This record gives sequence, structure tokens and C-alpha cells, in this order.
Amino acid sequence: MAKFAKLSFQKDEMNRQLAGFFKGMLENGAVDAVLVPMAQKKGVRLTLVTSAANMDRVDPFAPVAAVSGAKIASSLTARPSGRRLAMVLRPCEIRAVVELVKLKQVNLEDVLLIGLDCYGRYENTDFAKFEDLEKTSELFLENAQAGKTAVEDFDIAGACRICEFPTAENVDMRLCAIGAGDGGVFIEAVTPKGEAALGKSGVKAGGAPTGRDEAVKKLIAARTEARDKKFAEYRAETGSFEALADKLSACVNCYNCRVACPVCYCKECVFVTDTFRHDGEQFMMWAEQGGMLKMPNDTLFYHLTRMTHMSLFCVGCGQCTSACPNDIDVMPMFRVCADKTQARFDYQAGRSVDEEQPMAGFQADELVEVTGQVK
Amino acid sequence: MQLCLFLGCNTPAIRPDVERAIRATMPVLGIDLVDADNYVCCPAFGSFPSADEEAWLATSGWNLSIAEEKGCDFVVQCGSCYSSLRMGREHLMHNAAMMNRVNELLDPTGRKVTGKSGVRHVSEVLYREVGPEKIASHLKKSLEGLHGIVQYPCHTLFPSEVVGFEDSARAPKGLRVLTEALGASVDGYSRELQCCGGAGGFMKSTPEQAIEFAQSKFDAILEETQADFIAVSCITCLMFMENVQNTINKKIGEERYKIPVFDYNQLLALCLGFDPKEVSSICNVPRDSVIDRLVPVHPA
Amino acid sequence: MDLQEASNKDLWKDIYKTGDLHFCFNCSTCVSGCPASHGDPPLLVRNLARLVILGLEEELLQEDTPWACVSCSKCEEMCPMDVKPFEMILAIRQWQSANDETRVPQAIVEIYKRGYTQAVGVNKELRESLGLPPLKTLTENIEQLELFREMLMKTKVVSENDYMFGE
Amino acid sequence: MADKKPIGTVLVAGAGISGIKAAIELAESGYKVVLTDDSPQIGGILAKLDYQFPTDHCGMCRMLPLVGREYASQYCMRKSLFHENIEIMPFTAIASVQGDGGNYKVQLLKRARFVDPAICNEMGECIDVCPVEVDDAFNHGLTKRKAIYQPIPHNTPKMLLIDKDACTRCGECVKVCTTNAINLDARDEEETREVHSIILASGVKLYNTREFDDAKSYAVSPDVVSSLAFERMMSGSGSYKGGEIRRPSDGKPAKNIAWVQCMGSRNRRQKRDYCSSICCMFALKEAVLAKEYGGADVETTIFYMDMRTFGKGFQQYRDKAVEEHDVQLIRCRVQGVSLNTDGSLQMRYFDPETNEFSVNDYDLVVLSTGQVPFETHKKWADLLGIPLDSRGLLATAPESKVRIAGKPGLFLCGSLMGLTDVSEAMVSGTAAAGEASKFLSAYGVDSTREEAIPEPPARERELPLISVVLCRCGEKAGATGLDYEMLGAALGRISGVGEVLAIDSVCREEGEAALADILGKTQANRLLIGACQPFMYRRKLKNVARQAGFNSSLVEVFDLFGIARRGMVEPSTGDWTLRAVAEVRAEIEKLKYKPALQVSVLPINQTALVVGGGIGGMTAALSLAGRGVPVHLVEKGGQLGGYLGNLVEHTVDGLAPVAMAKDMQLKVLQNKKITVHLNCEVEKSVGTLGSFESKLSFGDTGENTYLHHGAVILATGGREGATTEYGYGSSETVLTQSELKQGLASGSIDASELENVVMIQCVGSREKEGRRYCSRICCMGAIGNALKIKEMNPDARVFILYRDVMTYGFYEQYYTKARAAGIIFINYSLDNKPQVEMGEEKPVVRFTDPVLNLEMEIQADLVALSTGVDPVDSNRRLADAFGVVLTEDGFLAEADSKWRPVEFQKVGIYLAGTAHSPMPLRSVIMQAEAAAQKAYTYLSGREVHSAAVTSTVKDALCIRCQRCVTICPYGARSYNEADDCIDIDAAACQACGACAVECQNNAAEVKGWSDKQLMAVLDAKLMDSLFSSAAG
Repeated sequence: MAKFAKLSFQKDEMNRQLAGFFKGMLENGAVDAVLVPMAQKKGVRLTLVTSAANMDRVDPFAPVAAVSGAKIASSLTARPSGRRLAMVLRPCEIRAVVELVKLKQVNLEDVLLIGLDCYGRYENTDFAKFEDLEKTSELFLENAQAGKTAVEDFDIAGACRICEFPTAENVDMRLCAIGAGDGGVFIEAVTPKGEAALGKSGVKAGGAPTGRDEAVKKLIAARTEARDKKFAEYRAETGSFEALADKLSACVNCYNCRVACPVCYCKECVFVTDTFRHDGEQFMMWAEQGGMLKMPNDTLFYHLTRMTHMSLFCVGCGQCTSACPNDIDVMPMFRVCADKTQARFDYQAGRSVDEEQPMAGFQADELVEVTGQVK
Repeated sequence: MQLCLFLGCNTPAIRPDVERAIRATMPVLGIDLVDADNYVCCPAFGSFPSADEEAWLATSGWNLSIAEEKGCDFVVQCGSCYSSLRMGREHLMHNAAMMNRVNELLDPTGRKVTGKSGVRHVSEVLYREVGPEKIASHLKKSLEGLHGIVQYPCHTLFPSEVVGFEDSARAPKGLRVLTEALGASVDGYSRELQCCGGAGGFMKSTPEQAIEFAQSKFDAILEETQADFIAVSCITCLMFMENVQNTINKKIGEERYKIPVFDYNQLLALCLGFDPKEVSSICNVPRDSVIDRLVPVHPA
Repeated sequence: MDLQEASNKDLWKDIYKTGDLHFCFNCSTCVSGCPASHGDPPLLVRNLARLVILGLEEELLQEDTPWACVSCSKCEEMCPMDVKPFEMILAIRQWQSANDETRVPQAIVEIYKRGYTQAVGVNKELRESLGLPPLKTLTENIEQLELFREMLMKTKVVSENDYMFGE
Repeated sequence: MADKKPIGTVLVAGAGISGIKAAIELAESGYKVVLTDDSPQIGGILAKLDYQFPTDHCGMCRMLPLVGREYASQYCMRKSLFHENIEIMPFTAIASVQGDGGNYKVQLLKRARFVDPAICNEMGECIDVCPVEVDDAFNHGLTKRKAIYQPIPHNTPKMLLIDKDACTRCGECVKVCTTNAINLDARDEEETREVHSIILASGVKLYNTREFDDAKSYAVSPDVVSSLAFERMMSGSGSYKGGEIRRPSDGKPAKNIAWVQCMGSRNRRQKRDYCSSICCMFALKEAVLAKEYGGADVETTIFYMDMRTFGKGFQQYRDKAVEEHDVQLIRCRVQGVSLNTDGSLQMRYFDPETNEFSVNDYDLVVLSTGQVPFETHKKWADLLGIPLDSRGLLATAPESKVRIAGKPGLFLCGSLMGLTDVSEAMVSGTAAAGEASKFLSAYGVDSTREEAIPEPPARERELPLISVVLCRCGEKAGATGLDYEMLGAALGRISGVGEVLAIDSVCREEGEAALADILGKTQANRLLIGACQPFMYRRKLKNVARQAGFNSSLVEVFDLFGIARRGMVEPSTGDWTLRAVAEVRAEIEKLKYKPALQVSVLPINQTALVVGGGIGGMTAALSLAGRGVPVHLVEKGGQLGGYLGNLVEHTVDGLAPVAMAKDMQLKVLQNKKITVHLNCEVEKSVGTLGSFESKLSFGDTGENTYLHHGAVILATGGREGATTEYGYGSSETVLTQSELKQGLASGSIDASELENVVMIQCVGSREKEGRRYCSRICCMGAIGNALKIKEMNPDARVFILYRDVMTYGFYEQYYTKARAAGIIFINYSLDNKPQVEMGEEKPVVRFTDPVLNLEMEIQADLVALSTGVDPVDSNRRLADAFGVVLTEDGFLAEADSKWRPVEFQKVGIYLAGTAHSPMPLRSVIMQAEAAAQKAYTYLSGREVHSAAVTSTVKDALCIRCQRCVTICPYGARSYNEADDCIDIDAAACQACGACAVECQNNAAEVKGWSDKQLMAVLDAKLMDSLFSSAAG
């Protein structure tokens, strides 16, 4: 049975209490380092903390994710660091981590995975508009619990508005904010490893959030409805190549969306290798084909290639949209496509480490209607 | 060519007209017949062969010795006699002890059997020795325009290495060729090779099923062919296929089955111009519908 | 049913001496085309062979079906293992007659008495009307008939059941 | 220079799959092969089969060599076969044979084809005009063909010929032939060939409904077809309804189909008392496929006596057929088929389930026809002056299935051993090749030294300058319809193209000379040649280029004639020459970006490791050592001989394993080339073909050593199955068959005291929970014991309770012999198993006789259980040690159950004997010979080359996600933990490209097929309007 520990706090005291919890973990040797969102000079960044003294400015529930935590988890654990590391990540980041584990880019052996409840995050530029970072998170949680995430003229990221994964799975511990009532956050120990860490952190176990499941269910229902609406809209708007090309007309092939994407794990994307370093004569040939050639070309070709490569692993975190310098809403294109491809193999990205990725092993009779073998 | 005519029991006792037909037609076709004086029952499978092998072979030996005395083979019309004599001879030839024992029994009767004489069926003689062309050339009348079906006697087919004379026991054609030689056209049908079911004890032990079995054959004939007559070449088939038509009609209360049945030699005799009253007068299903439609053949 | 008591393992030696019977592997080809297998009870010649092989004497003696056989020998032609089932039917009938005189077929009495199962040669007027010569049958040739009867009397079935052949 | 020894030459008479396999194995070992066949084209029966069990697909090309495929035929086998060392002579009969092993003089009769395939342009007008139509024997009369015809529909080249008997010599075809390839006055030609050895692979005559009288009661209408005719019905190539299963009489779809087994076989009356072994399996396959291709509403029924599923995976296939495809199996044989008025086929049968008669109508009846071997065996016996054995078959040496007794240098394989399935054809073909190779090496003839052809340096770094040479195809000129000038001009403008030249018939000598002359003068560093039938001429044209200084990997030959012909057939599709420009441009682009590739010589350590010292292992060791290969023979136990060699005095089919093992053991210990390691197991083995390193650990001393070798043969055998069923273990009156056998042999069991013995077959076998497979040898074992008991004590009564008697092939005669001796066989079904209870001192066995439907019990003096064969427990450790896989039944999983039965997916490791699956001793020996031959091809000292085109890893881009390792169907990629990189086994890689597709990192790539090249090809093909403006 999952064990809970309540962290109650007075107004504007949440982060301090959380800092205490993470300090306890470091000091009592539960882990050797903690990767946790922390307020930095400008904005909030995931920070690798090895000495408890630096823990006071933690801000896990800050409604922002400057860079997908999964990419950082990959750099930290692809080759084991030899140290026990706790990582505090959002559900979409953890689901990306699950996919990266299967791609052997993340190794969870000495890792204590702590999942954050998540009502969503603001785009980095919007988040920067909050002055007082101390209070932002608490205030955000309160409003979000009341179903209000929009502030002045901006709201949480498009991806979060249609995200049906507010809570994290496959984790050792959870920081539960949804349905936790005000003035308190719950730490849930999910796995034996989590329980051991909770014991060591010095926080007294006890109590349980009432109404959490119900609140989570309600939130998921609302988000799913919003998602389906968005999918339908987007599908209607992009019925053909031309329509899709229009959507992407602002794209300048800077490939930033690929850099931000946590499951785009190639060392060097093919689009930057010599395969696409065409010589003049070929550009001329293409130009002559229709009399003109928009440059840089292969824009649609790039996005379609990315789709064929990673749509099966897309967790819908929205980092691609956040990363686009020309404000192209890239996320729906990938979520709509991923929805279909993952359903075809009844596979869900991030659901479980043991679920084999489709088309990973050689199976003679897979997708027989496509391969033409009538079976 | 000389052959010793073995009449058996049913032919002379019940259907002497068939005997008359054979005695009439054979000489015309170059086969002279001698009588088997003092012959006894072949013996029928239901008699000594079902009681004691020694008695069976002694009786067969008695008959075979007659042919050997005459120095020629037997010619037989009845299927049971034909296969009983041939199987008897087969047993004797392959069992020296039994041969001695039979000769021991025959000795006081002044007879001796060696197996020298063979046993041949009348349709084999007509098919192999005489041949359809010779028959056709002797015709005075023909069955032109008539449709017939043939019933091969199982006793001349199986087991082929003992009694058979057809090229293929499973797809016989002898009787059909002979019947066509008389000018008739012979229809085939799905149950052509099905046994008539008349011999042995089938009719006696389970009559309803035996009748049903025969009726399935006659239904196939009515459905699939325009048979004006049935040509048989075994006395058991002849009597049974006539009587069973009447039995079935009585059972179903309707004169549905009344196809005239002839022994082939009777048709042959009619076509060679012999008097129907002598060669095909005894029957239980009226035959006039065929006899009246015989077509005279004018010599070329 | 205990095979130990209820079966005589050498039964086949008494019935079907050639031993062809053992080649049977119960494929039921003989049965599927047998006219008498349409009867009720059906003649299942494969089952008779089985009774012999298993030596079930009692059951075999009770069997009436061997007498339903139409002697068409199709089973002999079709049997892939050349078991010669029709020869076996005759052998079983002979064995039954030897072990239960009620099985002995009446026809042999007719043959003993007059040489034939039917009244051969008696229908003299009919033969004349058909232009047939009179038949020199054994029935009328008393001297030959006597020799024939004496011969028969020396055979097992007649000698052991001589009461059936009294004058 | 010592006078050169002649190159070993072998005549393989018969080009069915076992003949072809023997030819390929010998050609790969460097010997010359003359491969003849009576029919006009090679392929035998398999050319007719589109589907083979268990994959239900064709798989013939899997028998081609995987390693060193650069110089071997890599072409769809149903199209044709090309190999440097194989001279293929179809339509050629063996007229006479003189001489003996080592110097045979063979008179060949090359029957006239009347059409010269070399100059026939396969346009086919001659076929259209031919007035004569006859039954096409290839489709078993389902379709018609002309007097001039293509023997096998899917063959390339088509090899047209004229059927002498059908042809009326009207000459119409001669008139329309554009290349006058037809000569109606052609004569048969005699030719004498001297060969050192002969392998008979002619297959045997098949039973058919025309010649054999006993079929007449079944073949009553055209809708009663033979099994091969049914295969042709299902085949998509050249069949009569494009693969749909329809009734030949009225063309209606066949919805209710019945199979009649043992058609012509198991028939003592017709003097054919043998089983044809493969009919049960192909009937099951055909029934499964009938449902798949005929539609779910198709009903399938099989009338059988014993469903003989004795081979590896056979029983599982039967279970699948019954459970998933609900094929009805009815255990009874019907006397015949009768034709109903509506044309449907009726069968009356005695249903063992209901013990009553049923009558069913079917749309189609398939007769599972078997073999009639005697005529063929007699023909060979007369031709070669060799005796026939008592059964009328060619007598082979007692322990060998392929060596003809008393005739060194003369061997047979395939269906001459009795109808064989594909896997036994492959094993026997390889084993026969092995025996021939042993004979040739003993006889002292040489084999070709196949060195890699020296390649001139590739000028790869220079800017690509391509010379394009187009064959104007003088001979077949009429066929092109291409405007060579316009084409040349357009191509000349493409960047990278130096010159475009046209020459006549590059395939003939004068064409070659013209090419060589051009290449002498050109500056180009890459060469593109447009010719016809590239698969025929590619190698020759590359040689010409090589002599002129071109690196052959930068020379490409493409099918110009194919483009041209497509053009002529559809002249209407715009100007065809421009279309051709795009096609040729694509070839140019691909060659422009192609890297230079070269064949690398694989280092081969000419030592073999044989694991398992049983008769199989010893046979393999002796076979290799006999040809000079040093062998390390590792045996887990304390002595050699294995299970049979130590425990079994006699087998029922006349072998004496213990004596054989002793004799072999002597030879092994005396042979200096063989080192025996007893009490030793292989702990770990790493490496690839040619360079393995295995760690041997010795159980008794605990030491371990390292061994370097080039190939491995696993012959670790099996052991008798264990059981606790039927009261085994509770009394010595219940024992296993081997215990009974040893008891009888040693006399500890006195047969004279035995009154009743009951044997129970399939104990724990062919059951979902127990062994799911049939152990193949128990029926023979049980019959052997039963006959022994009857021999010692004729009065004893022996019952054998069985489910299916698996005496397949010519073993059937032992089943007949057993029944004749009075042994009583009683069938039981899985849901009504016999029961064994211990009486006072004797076990009482209770069972039901299905014939009389009678419950019975008997007090038995002995109950013998046939407990089948289990895999040895060490198989798990063995598989892990060598990185090979086990089947779910625990036996070693071969690469392909049909086409590569003695090889593993991992190249260089082979298997034989009961480690593969339970089998009789002769099959163990044959597999051991086959495995030895497979290993010898590489250990023979000939250079072995990896293929030029293999996959590679751009390490800089590789992120080690290892998806390419799991996707590779040939196990050619592995993650090297120590160096943290992906290793490629160049010998195993077949360049199938699965890894390149899988790797999103673009790090995995097949050399010569890079993304850059392929995108350039796509651009070129899409660029059809490129030159319209420029050229216009």
C-alpha cells in the first residue's frame, strides 16, 4: 500500500518545506545528488545539487520547463555516473525517460525517480513575466486547483492544455499537489526504493490525501476532451500536403524543434549530414522542375522524416512548439500523427519499460497487410 | 471351338428360356456346346462352401472332372456357379493335400480332377473369343434407337486375379461393348457399378435395407438414364432385378419401376432372329416394349 | 471383458489358416463399399476379422452377419493388405457350422437328396415348348446319385450331421 | 612444375532440389559439376510448389550459399541457377556409363530443343501463332500449352523449346521469329564426358491416376485431382485460375474439399507395401492453405489411416491445422468416389467417432499420391550394373543412406532414398556431396583454388567521370525501338558523364572486343554498361572492364533491354526515349556516388571442433579428418559412443550400434588428426566463421583450456524420455522400451515365460503438457522388441496400444511384418488413454478396442512404455555457450527447418543428429556427413571471401541503441560490451538492409546503397521532363 507523508506549510512556505525534504535526503545519504528545478538568476532550471547547503532555492512546482528533463537525464545516466541520483521530473519528462531507457540512452539503475503532479507549464517567455518567483508556484497551484491557469493575456502551453497525463507513473516517489487541499503537499512513496528514501529523508510518514484520485480523474477527463477537440480541429485544417505545408510555411529549417525534442535521440540528424549537403547542380535541377524552388527546401521532407522516425515515441510534451523561433505550433502535428501510429501497434509511449517498442525486433509476420503477405 | 455348358440350378429350373437362348446363339457364333452329363450343384456359396471346405471342393471336383473328361473348358452363365467353380479350382490348385483328398473321395465314383479344364463365363467368351464385330455381322435384327443400361455381375469382376477377364476390374466395359454391338446405346450412371444385392443372404437377413439399397440403384437409373431395358449376364441379377422392381412397387403402392430385364444372351438370340417365345418368354416384368421395337437388319 | 479368460488366442488357427488375416490394419476400406453393410445390423467384415484376431469365440459364434454377405468379393478386390475378406467370411461360416449345427445351411440337404438346390430338369413340358432337349440330370441317374451321396457321406459336415440326410 | 592434377568433376544426374543442393555444395568446395536433368528445365517438383510447410511460403533461395556469395548464384531459384563450377544440361538423358569410380565415361544424349536459348529474344510471337494445343504437364493438365512452349512459367531465361511429339512442323513459328532462333531440323546430340564420381538425384516416378488401375475407383471426374495438381491450382504462377481453388470441370469455387491419403501407397495387394512419408504433411499444408486462399467458408477433410507427423515441428503443424484451421481428420480409408448427377463427388465412409456410416458430398477430392520407386531404381541398376536389394531398390551401404554398396564413387540422394521432404532432400544432397568430396580427395584429384580476383586500384577519390556504353543489341536489333542518338545526346549532358557510346551485341566475342577497345582509350574512372539479362553477362563484362584497369565495384551493368522492351510494348506512353533517359540517369546517379567495394579474404583457421562423442559426432570427426582437417572431439561423458553406441546392440532395421561405435572409436583414437577431450564441455565460444575461440572446461580436473578453430559441429545427441505415467517406477513389470530391449538382449528377461505383453506408445509425447513432438523412433523400437519376443516365444501375445504408427517410408514393411507375426495393434485416442493398475503381482491394462467399441482388460506379464526422446539438459548450456537458440521443445533451433537443416543462423556452426531432433541412426549419420561437408567447404583451405556488399557502421553517428542488433535476421550484428561498439560479422551479413532501415541515426548502411545514392536515383526517376525542353 502506497505510503504518504504530508508536508504542510503556511503561505509562501511551500518551497522551504520542500527544500527541507531534499536536504534530508542528501544529508541522510538516501542519495548522493538531487536533480531538481531551482530558481536561478533568470527563471527556473533543473539543477544538479550535491551539497544540501544549496537546496534552499528549490522550486519544483514552478509552472515552467525550460528544457525537457529527459534530455538531461540522458546525459547524466547514459554512461553510469557511479553515484546515486534522485531526479525530480514532470510526468511528460518521465514518460520520455521511459522511452529513452528502451533506447539505451538512460540507465535508471542508481536513480531514484521522483514524479511531480503537473497542472501544466507556461512558455519560457511567458513565465519570465512573473516577477516574484517565490510566490508564483504556490499561487499557480491554488489557481490551477480551481481550474484557472490563464493569467492576463497568456495561458499554460498548448501541449499542457490537452495533456491527459497530470500524474507520473513508473516512479519511486511522487510529490502530490493535485487534490492535496491547500496548505500542504503529499510525498508518496510508490516503490520499496521510494519508501527507503522517504524513511531516510526525515519527513514523518502519515496521513493521505483525500479526494486526490477523484480530482485527478476529473482533470484527465477535461484534458482528454480538450485533446480530442484539438485533434479534430487540426486534422480538419491539414487534410493535404499543401495544407500541411501552409501550417509549416514559417519554418526556416533551423531544426530547433528536433534539438528540443527529448525522444529525438540521434547523435547527428541526417539532415545535417552530407546526405543533404546537395551540390548546386541538384538545386538547379529541382528548380527547373517547377520553374522555382523555395529555399531552404526540404522543409516538409524534414518534418515528415521526423514524424516517421519518432512519432511512435512522442510523449506530447510540447517542447517542439516551445522551441520554434517562428512560433509554429509544431506539437499538434506530432500528437495527431503519434495518436494514429501508436494506436496501430496498440503501443503507448512512456507507458512501461517492459513494453517492447514496435518494429524493434525482426518478426516475419508483422503488419502483414502492409508487407503483402496474406496470412 | 468346343465348350462344355454348365447350367447350374436356377437357369434350367426357373429360367430355361435363357438356356434356350444360349444353346441357340452359341453354335451360330462358332461355339459348339457339349452337355455336362451328371453335373451337380456348383456348389452355391450358401451351401457346402458355407459348411465345410472338403465337401465344397469334392462337389466342385465332381463337376470339374466332367469338363476334364470332355476335354474342354466349362462355359457358365450364372455368376455364382462361375465364381464358385473358379474359386473351387483355385483352392484345389493351391492346396495339394486337398487335391489328393478330393481325388480320394472321387475315386469310387470313377472320377478324377487335375484342374486341366478352365471355367469361363459366357460374356467373356462372347467378348474375347467371338468379339463384337462378329456378333454385329450376324445380326438379323438390332436394338437401334433403344437405350439400355448394363449390370456387370460382381462374380465376374472380383477378385480380379481369380475371376476377372476385364482390362480393369474397377472400370469394366465388356458387357457395354457387347450390348452396343446389338445396336443399342448404353447409358452410364452414378451407381452403375453398385452390386444388385440379390445374391447371398442380404435380402433374407435384412429385407427392408436390402430393398432400400436396390431402390437407390433404380432411382439413379430413372433419374440419370433413359433406359428402355437392363442387360445383365448372371441369372441371379436377372431374377432379382425383376422381382425387386415388383417388390418395391408393392411397398410404395405405385408401378414406378418396370424396366424390362434381359439376360444378354436373350437379347443376342432375339437379334439373331430366334423366336421370342422360346428365348425370352419367362419374365416378371413385361418385355414387349423392347421386343416390339426390334428393328430388322437388311444385309448390306 | 477380460481378454485373459474370454479369448482363445489361437482362434485364428481354427478359422482362417492362411494367416492373411493378421495383415489387416482396420482401415475399413472393405466395409465402406460392402452392399450388406447397408443392412441393420450391418455386416462389418472388418469387425469379424477383429473378433477372430482377438480370439473372441463366444461373440463370433453369435454373429449372424456373416450370412448376410452377398458374395460380391468387392472387399477382396479393394483390401490394400490382401486379407481376402470373402474367403474369411466362408471360413467363419464353415467354423460356425462345425461348432453349432443349427448354422449348417439347409441347402446341402437338397444337394445331397437330388444333386441340386432347385428342381432341375423336372419341368419337361416347359423345356419341350421352348425347344430344349431333355436334361440328363443326376436326380434321374440313381446310380450316379448314389455314388455322389456316398462321396458326400465321407465328408465331415455330412458325416457328422448324418441325421439330417436320412431317407 | 608437377603435372597439374585434373580438377575433380562430378556428374549429378537429376536437377531437383537435392541434385541442385549436391551440385552447389560440390561447386562451393571447388569441384566441377555436370548437372543434367531429363526435363527441359531444372527445379524438379519444387518448381511447382509455391508454398512449403511450415512457413507456407517458397524458400528455395535459402539453399544458396550465404558466405562467399560474391561468386555464387544469388538469383531466385525458381527463375534459374548460375554458378561458375556448375554446367547445367537440362533435357539431357544418360545414355550409358562405362568405367568405375574415378574414371567414368558417360554418354549423354542432349535432346533437341529446336530453339536456341542464346539468341531467342523471348518475345513469344512464336507461341501466339502456334496452332497446336496440348495438355500442359507442368500444371498436370489443368491448362493447355502450345507445341512451342516455356517449360516452367516463372523461369528466366524462358528456355523455350518445341515438343517434338506435338509439333506438326507447320513452320508458322519459324516465320515470325525475328532472330531465327528456331531450327525444326535440329537433331539430338551425343556427347561423352569423363567424370570422377556420379551422384544419382533423379527422384522417383510418382503414382498417377492414368497409369495405375487401382486409382480408377477414385478418379471418376476431372474434379478428382492429384496433390501436385492441387498445388498448381493454388500457385499464382501459370496456374489455371490465378491461384484460386476452382473445380476443373465447371470452374466453380471449391468450398468443400476432401483429401484421400495413401493413394497408391501402403498397398500390399498392388505390391506397394511402403509409405511415401511426405503425403500426410503436404495434405495438412494444402488443407490449411485451401482455407487461407479459398476463404474462411472452405471446409477441409482428410481421410487417413495414420497421420504420420514424425518430423521436427510436424506434430505442432498438425495441431495448428486442426485447432486453428479446423481441418477435419477422419481415421478411415474410403473404397472409392462416386460421381453425383450434379457433378459433386460422393464418398461413403465408416466414421470411427460415431461407429456409423456417413455419406458426404464434396466439390473437390485431392488424392495424396505417393511414389512408385521400382521402375527408376531398375533403370539405374541396369545402366550402372549394380544389384537391387530384396525390396527392388538400389542397395546402399548398411549404415549409409547415400553410399551405393560396393561402388566407390557412386552415390544417390533425394527421393531415390524413398520420397523425402525438403529438409531430408537438403541433408541428403549435402551428405552425397560430402561423400563425393571424400572420394575425390582420396582419389587424389584437385579442386579449383578460388582466389579473389585481383582488383585494379579504384580511382574513387577523383571527381566521378562515367563512361556509358549502350549495347545496340545487333542480334535482337528488331526489339529495341530506342533512338540511340537522342538517348546518347541527352545522357551526355548529365554532369559526371564523360562519354556515351553504342556498340553491337556486347554479349558476343566481337562485342567484348569493341568494349575492350573503348575502355583502353577512355579517361573515365567509372563504367556503366547497358545490356540485356544482366544476371547472365554481369560477371563476364566486369572481367573485361577489370582487364582494362577498372575496379569492378565501380562498373555497373543494367538491363537496357528491359527498359527498351517495356517501351515497345507501350509505345503510346509519350516519347519512350525520354522515359529511357530518366531510367538510365537513375543508374548513372547511383554509380556516381558509389564507394569502391572489395571482397576481403576471411581468415580461416582450418581446425574443426566437434561437440559430442556419439556415433554422429564420431562420423563428422572422421569425415573431416579423412580430408586432412584437424579435429578436436569434445565429449561430456567419460567415454565415446554416446547413447546408442553404448547401450543398443541391434536395431530392428539391421544395424549394430555398439559394434559400429567400437569400430569408429578405434578409428578415432588411431587418427592423428583427431584429438579427443573426454569429460569436457565447452563453457563459452566467441568469434565468427573461420576464427572461433572456445573455452573448454574439464569436469574431472577442473582445468580449462582455450581452443582456436574455424567451424563447430554440435552433435550432442539426446536421451530416452523420462516418465512417471502408467505406474512406471512402482514395479519392474512396468518398464521402458530400452529397458525391455536390454533385458531381452542380456537374457535377464526370459521371453519364454511371457504370456501377455502390452506396449503403450506416445507415453508423454504429442501432448500439450508433455513433449509436444513425435519422437519418430519409438514405433520402430516397440516393433523391434515385439518381433524379438515373438521370435523367442511365438505363443506370447503382444499388444501395442498406439495413436499413430509412425513407420514412415520403407519402415512400413516392419509394421506389416509385425502384424503378420500376430502382434495386435490397438488404437487409442488422447481423450481415452489406457489405464494401468497393479493387480496382485501383475499389472492389469484396461483399454477400449475402437473397432469393436469394446472395453477390454488384460493381465500383462510386462508393460513396456515408449517414452520418446528428450533433449539432453546440457542443451541449454550449449546454446548459451555458442550463442545459438533452442526450440520451445528444447532441441537446437536450426537456421531454417526446410532449407538449412544442419546450419545455424550464426554462420560457421552446424548441428547433426538427435541434438537437432529425434531420428533413426542412419539419418543421424547422414546429417553428420552433411554437417561435416558444410564445415569442409570453409575448412578445405580454399580462400573464403566475405561479400563486397555488406552492411557497415558509421561509428561517429552510432548512439549504441542496439535496435540494429535485434532487427538483424541473420544475427550478423552484436554489441561489443568491451569496446562499446557494434560488431559486424561480414561472413553472416546478407546485405538485406533491415539494419539500415531500422537505424534512425543513419549510422547503419549497406555499402553501395547509401541514402545519398538512393535519393539521387529517386530524383532522377522523378525528373522525366528534364530534357524535354533542352532536347526539344
